[in-house]
Amino acid sequence: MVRVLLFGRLADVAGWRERTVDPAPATLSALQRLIGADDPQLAEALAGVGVRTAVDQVLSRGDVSLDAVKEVAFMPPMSGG
Amino acid sequence: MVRVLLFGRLADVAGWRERTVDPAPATLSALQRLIGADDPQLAEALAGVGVRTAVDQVLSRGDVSLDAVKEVAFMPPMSGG
Amino acid sequence: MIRLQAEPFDPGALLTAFCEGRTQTGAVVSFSGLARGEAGAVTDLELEAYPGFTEAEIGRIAAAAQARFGLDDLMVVHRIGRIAPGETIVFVATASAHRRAAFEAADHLMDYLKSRAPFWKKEHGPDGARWIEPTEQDQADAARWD
Amino acid sequence: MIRLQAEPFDPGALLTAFCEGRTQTGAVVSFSGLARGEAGAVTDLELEAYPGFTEAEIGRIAAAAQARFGLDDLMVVHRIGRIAPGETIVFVATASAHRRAAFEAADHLMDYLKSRAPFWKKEHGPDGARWIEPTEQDQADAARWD
Repeated sequence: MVRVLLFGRLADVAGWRERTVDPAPATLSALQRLIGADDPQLAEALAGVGVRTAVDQVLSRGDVSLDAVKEVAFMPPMSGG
Repeated sequence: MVRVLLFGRLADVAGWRERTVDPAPATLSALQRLIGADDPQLAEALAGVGVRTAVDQVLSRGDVSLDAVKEVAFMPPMSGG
Repeated sequence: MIRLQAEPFDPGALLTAFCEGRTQTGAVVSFSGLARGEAGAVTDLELEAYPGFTEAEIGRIAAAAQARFGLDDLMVVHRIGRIAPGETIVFVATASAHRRAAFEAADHLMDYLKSRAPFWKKEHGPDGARWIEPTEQDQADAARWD
Repeated sequence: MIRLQAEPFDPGALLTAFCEGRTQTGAVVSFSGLARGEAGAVTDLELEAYPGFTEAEIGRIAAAAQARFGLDDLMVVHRIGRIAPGETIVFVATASAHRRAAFEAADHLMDYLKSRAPFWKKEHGPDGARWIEPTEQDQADAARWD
Protein backbone atom coordinates (compact mmCIF):
# COMPACT_ATOMS: atom_id res chain seq x y z
CA MET A 1 0.00 0.00 0.00
CA VAL A 2 1.35 3.39 -0.97
CA ARG A 3 -0.02 6.89 -0.40
CA VAL A 4 0.14 9.08 -3.52
CA LEU A 5 0.19 12.88 -3.25
CA LEU A 6 -0.32 15.39 -6.06
CA PHE A 7 0.63 19.07 -5.73
CA GLY A 8 -0.12 22.30 -7.54
CA ARG A 9 -1.67 22.04 -10.99
CA LEU A 10 -1.32 18.22 -10.98
CA ALA A 11 -3.95 18.08 -8.22
CA ASP A 12 -6.19 20.46 -10.19
CA VAL A 13 -5.86 18.36 -13.36
CA ALA A 14 -6.57 15.09 -11.51
CA GLY A 15 -9.34 16.42 -9.28
CA TRP A 16 -7.71 14.73 -6.26
CA ARG A 17 -4.76 15.51 -4.02
CA GLU A 18 -4.23 12.27 -2.12
CA ARG A 19 -5.05 8.65 -2.81
CA THR A 20 -4.05 5.25 -1.55
CA VAL A 21 -2.95 2.60 -4.05
CA ASP A 22 -3.10 -0.95 -2.72
CA PRO A 23 -1.17 -3.05 -3.46
CA ALA A 24 1.71 -0.71 -4.32
CA PRO A 25 3.17 -1.26 -7.80
CA ALA A 26 6.77 -2.49 -7.87
CA THR A 27 8.25 0.73 -9.27
CA LEU A 28 7.67 4.47 -9.51
CA SER A 29 7.15 4.25 -13.28
CA ALA A 30 4.50 1.54 -12.81
CA LEU A 31 2.73 3.74 -10.22
CA GLN A 32 2.78 6.68 -12.63
CA ARG A 33 1.26 4.54 -15.41
CA LEU A 34 -1.37 3.21 -13.03
CA ILE A 35 -2.65 6.55 -11.76
CA GLY A 36 -2.64 7.98 -15.29
CA ALA A 37 -4.30 4.90 -16.86
CA ASP A 38 -7.88 6.16 -16.66
CA ASP A 39 -7.01 9.88 -16.89
CA PRO A 40 -5.14 10.88 -20.08
CA GLN A 41 -4.92 14.53 -18.95
CA LEU A 42 -3.22 13.53 -15.71
CA ALA A 43 -0.95 11.09 -17.59
CA GLU A 44 0.15 13.94 -19.86
CA ALA A 45 0.61 16.37 -16.95
CA LEU A 46 2.71 13.82 -15.01
CA ALA A 47 4.98 13.43 -18.04
CA GLY A 48 5.34 17.22 -18.36
CA VAL A 49 8.58 19.21 -18.23
CA GLY A 50 9.87 19.85 -14.73
CA VAL A 51 7.65 17.37 -12.87
CA ARG A 52 9.64 15.88 -9.99
CA THR A 53 8.95 13.01 -7.63
CA ALA A 54 9.68 12.48 -3.95
CA VAL A 55 9.70 8.96 -2.58
CA ASP A 56 9.21 8.88 1.18
CA GLN A 57 10.08 12.60 1.17
CA VAL A 58 13.36 12.16 -0.71
CA LEU A 59 13.70 13.62 -4.22
CA SER A 60 14.17 10.82 -6.72
CA ARG A 61 15.74 10.80 -10.15
CA GLY A 62 14.67 8.23 -12.72
CA ASP A 63 12.83 5.07 -11.82
CA VAL A 64 13.06 3.54 -8.34
CA SER A 65 11.64 0.53 -6.53
CA LEU A 66 8.63 1.14 -4.29
CA ASP A 67 9.51 -1.77 -2.00
CA ALA A 68 8.56 -0.74 1.58
CA VAL A 69 7.76 2.78 0.38
CA LYS A 70 4.89 4.55 2.18
CA GLU A 71 4.49 7.83 0.27
CA VAL A 72 5.08 9.07 -3.26
CA ALA A 73 4.61 12.72 -4.27
CA PHE A 74 4.34 14.09 -7.82
CA MET A 75 5.34 17.75 -7.93
CA PRO A 76 5.05 20.23 -10.82
CA PRO A 77 7.66 23.03 -11.19
CA MET A 78 8.18 24.70 -7.85
CA SER A 79 7.71 28.39 -7.16
CA GLY A 80 7.71 30.02 -3.75
CA GLY A 81 8.64 33.42 -2.38
CA MET B 1 34.71 86.14 8.08
CA VAL B 2 34.52 82.39 7.52
CA ARG B 3 33.59 79.54 9.85
CA VAL B 4 36.03 76.62 9.69
CA LEU B 5 34.95 73.10 10.70
CA LEU B 6 37.19 70.11 11.31
CA PHE B 7 35.85 66.55 11.46
CA GLY B 8 37.05 63.16 12.68
CA ARG B 9 40.76 62.80 13.40
CA LEU B 10 41.48 66.31 12.05
CA ALA B 11 39.59 67.74 15.06
CA ASP B 12 41.51 65.43 17.41
CA VAL B 13 44.86 66.48 15.90
CA ALA B 14 44.00 70.20 16.05
CA GLY B 15 42.34 70.15 19.47
CA TRP B 16 39.42 72.19 18.07
CA ARG B 17 36.36 71.43 15.94
CA GLU B 18 35.14 74.89 14.95
CA ARG B 19 36.77 78.29 14.59
CA THR B 20 36.06 81.63 13.00
CA VAL B 21 38.69 83.17 10.76
CA ASP B 22 38.26 86.90 10.21
CA PRO B 23 38.92 88.27 7.70
CA ALA B 24 38.50 85.26 5.43
CA PRO B 25 41.52 84.53 3.23
CA ALA B 26 40.92 84.88 -0.51
CA THR B 27 41.17 81.18 -1.32
CA LEU B 28 40.75 77.73 0.18
CA SER B 29 44.47 77.01 -0.12
CA ALA B 30 45.28 80.26 1.75
CA LEU B 31 42.84 79.27 4.50
CA GLN B 32 44.45 75.84 4.77
CA ARG B 33 47.92 77.42 5.08
CA LEU B 34 46.66 79.86 7.68
CA ILE B 35 45.05 77.32 10.04
CA GLY B 36 48.09 75.03 9.71
CA ALA B 37 50.65 77.85 10.18
CA ASP B 38 51.11 77.48 13.92
CA ASP B 39 50.30 73.71 14.05
CA PRO B 40 52.61 71.52 11.91
CA GLN B 41 50.71 68.36 12.90
CA LEU B 42 47.44 69.84 11.66
CA ALA B 43 49.15 71.14 8.50
CA GLU B 44 50.38 67.62 7.78
CA ALA B 45 47.00 66.04 8.57
CA LEU B 46 45.18 68.53 6.28
CA ALA B 47 47.55 67.58 3.44
CA GLY B 48 46.94 63.87 4.06
CA VAL B 49 45.55 61.37 1.56
CA GLY B 50 41.79 61.44 1.21
CA VAL B 51 41.16 64.74 3.00
CA ARG B 52 38.23 66.50 1.28
CA THR B 53 36.78 69.96 1.61
CA ALA B 54 33.25 71.30 1.52
CA VAL B 55 32.70 74.99 0.81
CA ASP B 56 29.30 76.18 2.02
CA GLN B 57 28.30 72.52 2.18
CA VAL B 58 29.33 71.72 -1.40
CA LEU B 59 32.22 69.32 -2.03
CA SER B 60 35.06 71.17 -3.70
CA ARG B 61 37.90 69.94 -5.87
CA GLY B 62 41.15 71.86 -6.05
CA ASP B 63 41.47 75.46 -4.98
CA VAL B 64 38.47 77.80 -4.91
CA SER B 65 37.75 81.41 -4.03
CA LEU B 66 36.28 82.06 -0.59
CA ASP B 67 34.55 85.23 -1.74
CA ALA B 68 31.18 85.46 0.12
CA VAL B 69 31.76 81.96 1.58
CA LYS B 70 30.42 81.42 5.11
CA GLU B 71 31.61 77.91 5.99
CA VAL B 72 34.52 75.66 5.07
CA ALA B 73 34.82 72.07 6.30
CA PHE B 74 37.94 69.88 6.22
CA MET B 75 37.00 66.21 6.24
CA PRO B 76 39.27 63.15 6.61
CA PRO B 77 38.37 59.88 4.83
CA MET B 78 34.71 59.10 5.44
CA SER B 79 33.41 55.92 7.00
CA GLY B 80 29.85 55.32 8.11
CA GLY B 81 27.56 52.31 8.43
CA MET C 1 14.68 29.04 12.37
CA ILE C 2 12.59 27.72 9.49
CA ARG C 3 8.82 27.97 9.70
CA LEU C 4 5.76 27.62 7.48
CA GLN C 5 2.65 29.34 8.73
CA ALA C 6 -0.90 30.01 7.60
CA GLU C 7 -1.35 33.18 9.71
CA PRO C 8 -0.26 36.62 8.47
CA PHE C 9 2.93 37.96 10.07
CA ASP C 10 4.75 41.26 10.45
CA PRO C 11 8.26 41.14 8.93
CA GLY C 12 9.39 43.91 11.29
CA ALA C 13 8.52 41.85 14.36
CA LEU C 14 10.60 38.99 12.97
CA LEU C 15 13.52 41.35 12.29
CA THR C 16 13.34 42.71 15.83
CA ALA C 17 13.52 39.18 17.25
CA PHE C 18 16.30 38.18 14.85
CA CYS C 19 18.54 41.16 15.76
CA GLU C 20 18.02 40.91 19.51
CA GLY C 21 21.04 40.21 21.67
CA ARG C 22 23.59 40.13 18.84
CA THR C 23 26.79 41.79 20.02
CA GLN C 24 29.19 40.01 17.61
CA THR C 25 27.12 40.18 14.41
CA GLY C 26 27.93 43.15 12.22
CA ALA C 27 25.39 42.75 9.44
CA VAL C 28 21.77 41.64 9.19
CA VAL C 29 20.05 41.54 5.79
CA SER C 30 16.35 40.82 5.47
CA PHE C 31 14.14 40.17 2.50
CA SER C 32 10.37 40.51 2.67
CA GLY C 33 8.36 39.31 -0.29
CA LEU C 34 4.97 41.03 -0.42
CA ALA C 35 1.94 39.89 -2.38
CA ARG C 36 1.34 42.40 -5.18
CA GLY C 37 -2.16 43.40 -6.13
CA GLU C 38 -1.10 44.11 -9.76
CA ALA C 39 -3.55 47.03 -9.76
CA GLY C 40 -6.55 44.81 -9.06
CA ALA C 41 -5.63 41.98 -11.46
CA VAL C 42 -4.78 39.74 -8.50
CA THR C 43 -7.20 39.46 -5.60
CA ASP C 44 -5.15 36.93 -3.69
CA LEU C 45 -2.44 34.29 -3.83
CA GLU C 46 -2.64 30.69 -2.73
CA LEU C 47 0.54 29.00 -1.57
CA GLU C 48 0.75 25.24 -1.23
CA ALA C 49 3.58 23.36 0.46
CA TYR C 50 4.35 19.69 1.16
CA PRO C 51 4.33 19.69 4.96
CA GLY C 52 7.43 18.09 6.42
CA PHE C 53 9.21 17.78 3.08
CA THR C 54 9.14 21.53 2.40
CA GLU C 55 10.69 22.41 5.78
CA ALA C 56 13.29 19.64 5.36
CA GLU C 57 14.27 20.85 1.88
CA ILE C 58 14.57 24.47 3.04
CA GLY C 59 16.59 23.20 6.01
CA ARG C 60 19.05 21.53 3.65
CA ILE C 61 19.57 24.65 1.53
CA ALA C 62 19.78 26.79 4.66
CA ALA C 63 22.47 24.60 6.21
CA ALA C 64 24.45 24.70 2.96
CA ALA C 65 24.09 28.51 2.79
CA GLN C 66 25.15 28.90 6.41
CA ALA C 67 28.37 27.00 5.69
CA ARG C 68 29.00 28.54 2.26
CA PHE C 69 28.61 32.16 3.38
CA GLY C 70 29.89 31.74 6.94
CA LEU C 71 26.66 32.99 8.49
CA ASP C 72 26.13 33.47 12.20
CA ASP C 73 22.43 32.70 11.80
CA LEU C 74 19.50 32.73 9.42
CA MET C 75 15.71 32.73 9.50
CA VAL C 76 13.13 31.71 6.90
CA VAL C 77 9.40 32.19 7.49
CA HIS C 78 7.04 31.35 4.62
CA ARG C 79 3.28 31.76 4.41
CA ILE C 80 1.05 28.98 3.13
CA GLY C 81 -2.64 29.15 2.22
CA ARG C 82 -4.48 32.28 1.07
CA ILE C 83 -2.54 35.56 1.04
CA ALA C 84 -4.02 39.01 0.34
CA PRO C 85 -2.20 41.82 -1.54
CA GLY C 86 0.19 43.68 0.76
CA GLU C 87 0.67 40.70 3.06
CA THR C 88 4.12 39.20 3.45
CA ILE C 89 4.61 35.88 1.65
CA VAL C 90 8.16 35.20 2.73
CA PHE C 91 10.70 36.63 5.17
CA VAL C 92 14.38 35.73 5.04
CA ALA C 93 17.03 37.15 7.38
CA THR C 94 20.76 36.47 7.45
CA ALA C 95 23.35 37.50 10.03
CA SER C 96 27.10 37.60 9.55
CA ALA C 97 30.18 39.46 10.72
CA HIS C 98 30.41 41.41 7.44
CA ARG C 99 27.82 42.73 5.02
CA ARG C 100 28.83 41.04 1.76
CA ALA C 101 28.15 37.54 3.13
CA ALA C 102 24.79 38.58 4.59
CA PHE C 103 23.67 40.17 1.28
CA GLU C 104 24.81 37.24 -0.84
CA ALA C 105 23.26 34.63 1.42
CA ALA C 106 19.86 36.38 1.49
CA ASP C 107 19.96 36.83 -2.29
CA HIS C 108 20.90 33.17 -2.72
CA LEU C 109 18.16 31.91 -0.36
CA MET C 110 15.53 33.94 -2.21
CA ASP C 111 16.66 32.67 -5.61
CA TYR C 112 16.36 29.16 -4.23
CA LEU C 113 12.92 29.74 -2.68
CA LYS C 114 11.59 31.28 -5.92
CA SER C 115 12.30 28.31 -8.17
CA ARG C 116 13.59 25.30 -6.27
CA ALA C 117 11.79 25.03 -2.92
CA PRO C 118 8.67 22.85 -2.77
CA PHE C 119 5.98 25.51 -3.03
CA TRP C 120 3.23 25.93 -5.58
CA LYS C 121 1.65 29.28 -6.12
CA LYS C 122 -1.73 30.13 -7.62
CA GLU C 123 -2.95 33.62 -8.44
CA HIS C 124 -6.65 34.34 -8.04
CA GLY C 125 -8.16 37.31 -9.84
CA PRO C 126 -11.35 38.56 -11.44
CA ASP C 127 -10.47 36.53 -14.56
CA GLY C 128 -10.03 33.27 -12.64
CA ALA C 129 -7.03 31.43 -11.25
CA ARG C 130 -3.66 30.43 -12.71
CA TRP C 131 -0.64 28.54 -11.42
CA ILE C 132 2.59 30.53 -11.41
CA GLU C 133 5.71 28.74 -12.59
CA PRO C 134 9.23 30.10 -12.21
CA THR C 135 10.22 32.41 -15.06
CA GLU C 136 13.37 31.98 -17.17
CA GLN C 137 14.80 34.86 -15.12
CA ASP C 138 14.06 32.94 -11.88
CA GLN C 139 15.82 29.86 -13.29
CA ALA C 140 18.80 31.95 -14.40
CA ASP C 141 18.96 33.67 -11.00
CA ALA C 142 19.08 30.32 -9.19
CA ALA C 143 21.70 28.96 -11.61
CA ARG C 144 24.10 31.77 -10.62
CA TRP C 145 24.87 29.82 -7.42
CA ASP C 146 25.36 26.34 -8.93
CA MET D 1 13.07 59.06 4.40
CA ILE D 2 16.59 59.98 5.46
CA ARG D 3 17.29 60.61 9.14
CA LEU D 4 20.25 60.96 11.49
CA GLN D 5 19.49 60.33 15.15
CA ALA D 6 21.32 60.13 18.45
CA GLU D 7 18.76 57.82 20.12
CA PRO D 8 18.93 54.02 19.74
CA PHE D 9 16.34 52.53 17.40
CA ASP D 10 14.82 49.14 16.65
CA PRO D 11 15.38 48.11 13.00
CA GLY D 12 12.29 45.90 13.15
CA ALA D 13 10.03 48.83 14.01
CA LEU D 14 11.44 50.72 11.00
CA LEU D 15 10.84 47.71 8.74
CA THR D 16 7.24 47.41 9.97
CA ALA D 17 6.61 51.07 9.14
CA PHE D 18 8.37 50.78 5.78
CA CYS D 19 6.32 47.75 4.64
CA GLU D 20 2.97 49.10 5.79
CA GLY D 21 0.29 49.69 3.19
CA ARG D 22 2.34 48.49 0.20
CA THR D 23 0.06 46.56 -2.14
CA GLN D 24 2.07 47.09 -5.35
CA THR D 25 5.61 46.50 -4.00
CA GLY D 26 6.86 42.96 -4.40
CA ALA D 27 10.21 43.14 -2.64
CA VAL D 28 11.59 44.88 0.42
CA VAL D 29 15.26 44.43 1.35
CA SER D 30 16.66 45.80 4.59
CA PHE D 31 20.17 46.09 5.93
CA SER D 32 20.88 46.61 9.62
CA GLY D 33 24.44 47.36 10.62
CA LEU D 34 25.07 46.42 14.26
CA ALA D 35 27.93 47.60 16.45
CA ARG D 36 30.20 44.62 17.12
CA GLY D 37 31.76 44.14 20.52
CA GLU D 38 34.76 42.30 19.01
CA ALA D 39 34.77 40.05 22.09
CA GLY D 40 35.34 42.95 24.48
CA ALA D 41 37.96 44.78 22.38
CA VAL D 42 35.42 47.49 21.54
CA THR D 43 33.36 49.04 24.32
CA ASP D 44 31.57 51.51 22.09
CA LEU D 45 31.59 53.37 18.82
CA GLU D 46 31.37 57.09 18.25
CA LEU D 47 29.82 58.33 15.03
CA GLU D 48 30.24 61.91 13.89
CA ALA D 49 28.34 63.55 11.05
CA TYR D 50 28.26 67.01 9.48
CA PRO D 51 24.70 68.06 10.25
CA GLY D 52 22.85 69.31 7.18
CA PHE D 53 25.61 68.33 4.77
CA THR D 54 25.47 64.64 5.69
CA GLU D 55 21.70 64.38 5.13
CA ALA D 56 22.01 66.34 1.86
CA GLU D 57 24.81 64.07 0.58
CA ILE D 58 22.86 60.92 1.47
CA GLY D 59 19.80 62.48 -0.19
CA ARG D 60 21.76 62.92 -3.42
CA ILE D 61 22.97 59.30 -3.51
CA ALA D 62 19.51 58.07 -2.51
CA ALA D 63 17.83 59.98 -5.33
CA ALA D 64 20.37 58.60 -7.80
CA ALA D 65 19.82 55.05 -6.49
CA GLN D 66 16.05 55.43 -6.66
CA ALA D 67 16.30 56.34 -10.37
CA ARG D 68 19.05 53.85 -11.22
CA PHE D 69 17.33 50.82 -9.68
CA GLY D 70 13.73 51.91 -10.29
CA LEU D 71 12.84 51.80 -6.62
CA ASP D 72 9.35 52.44 -5.26
CA ASP D 73 10.85 53.84 -2.07
CA LEU D 74 13.84 53.79 0.26
CA MET D 75 14.72 54.62 3.85
CA VAL D 76 18.05 55.42 5.51
CA VAL D 77 18.34 55.92 9.28
CA HIS D 78 21.84 56.43 10.72
CA ARG D 79 22.89 56.77 14.33
CA ILE D 80 25.26 59.50 15.46
CA GLY D 81 27.03 59.86 18.80
CA ARG D 82 27.92 57.00 21.15
CA ILE D 83 26.75 53.50 20.19
CA ALA D 84 27.04 50.40 22.36
CA PRO D 85 27.76 46.88 21.02
CA GLY D 86 24.61 45.23 19.70
CA GLU D 87 22.92 48.54 18.92
CA THR D 88 22.00 49.34 15.34
CA ILE D 89 24.28 51.88 13.63
CA VAL D 90 22.50 52.07 10.32
CA PHE D 91 19.26 50.85 8.77
CA VAL D 92 18.63 50.88 5.02
CA ALA D 93 15.45 49.62 3.36
CA THR D 94 14.58 49.50 -0.33
CA ALA D 95 11.28 48.66 -2.00
CA SER D 96 10.75 47.66 -5.60
CA ALA D 97 8.47 45.56 -7.78
CA HIS D 98 11.10 42.81 -8.13
CA ARG D 99 13.76 41.47 -5.80
CA ARG D 100 16.94 41.97 -7.85
CA ALA D 101 16.57 45.77 -7.87
CA ALA D 102 15.82 45.89 -4.13
CA PHE D 103 18.88 43.76 -3.30
CA GLU D 104 21.22 45.71 -5.56
CA ALA D 105 20.02 49.10 -4.35
CA ALA D 106 20.47 48.18 -0.66
CA ASP D 107 23.91 46.72 -1.37
CA HIS D 108 24.85 49.87 -3.31
CA LEU D 109 23.58 52.26 -0.61
CA MET D 110 25.56 50.40 2.06
CA ASP D 111 28.75 50.45 -0.01
CA TYR D 112 28.27 54.19 -0.39
CA LEU D 113 27.56 54.77 3.32
CA LYS D 114 30.62 52.74 4.33
CA SER D 115 33.19 54.77 2.45
CA ARG D 116 31.71 57.86 0.79
CA ALA D 117 29.08 59.38 3.07
CA PRO D 118 30.18 62.12 5.48
CA PHE D 119 30.54 60.09 8.67
CA TRP D 120 33.58 59.58 10.88
CA LYS D 121 33.77 56.61 13.17
CA LYS D 122 35.85 56.12 16.28
CA GLU D 123 36.21 52.87 18.21
CA HIS D 124 36.62 53.09 21.96
CA GLY D 125 38.10 50.12 23.81
CA PRO D 126 40.13 49.17 26.86
CA ASP D 127 43.29 50.07 24.89
CA GLY D 128 42.08 53.58 23.96
CA ALA D 129 40.37 55.04 20.92
CA ARG D 130 41.09 54.88 17.20
CA TRP D 131 39.52 56.37 14.09
CA ILE D 132 38.26 53.82 11.58
CA GLU D 133 38.94 54.55 7.93
CA PRO D 134 37.42 52.64 5.02
CA THR D 135 39.36 49.49 4.12
CA GLU D 136 40.63 48.68 0.63
CA GLN D 137 37.73 46.23 0.45
CA ASP D 138 35.28 49.04 1.27
CA GLN D 139 36.80 51.20 -1.48
CA ALA D 140 36.65 48.32 -3.96
CA ASP D 141 33.03 47.59 -2.98
CA ALA D 142 32.02 51.20 -3.63
CA ALA D 143 33.92 51.29 -6.94
CA ARG D 144 31.77 48.41 -8.27
CA TRP D 145 28.97 50.93 -8.89
CA ASP D 146 31.02 53.71 -10.55
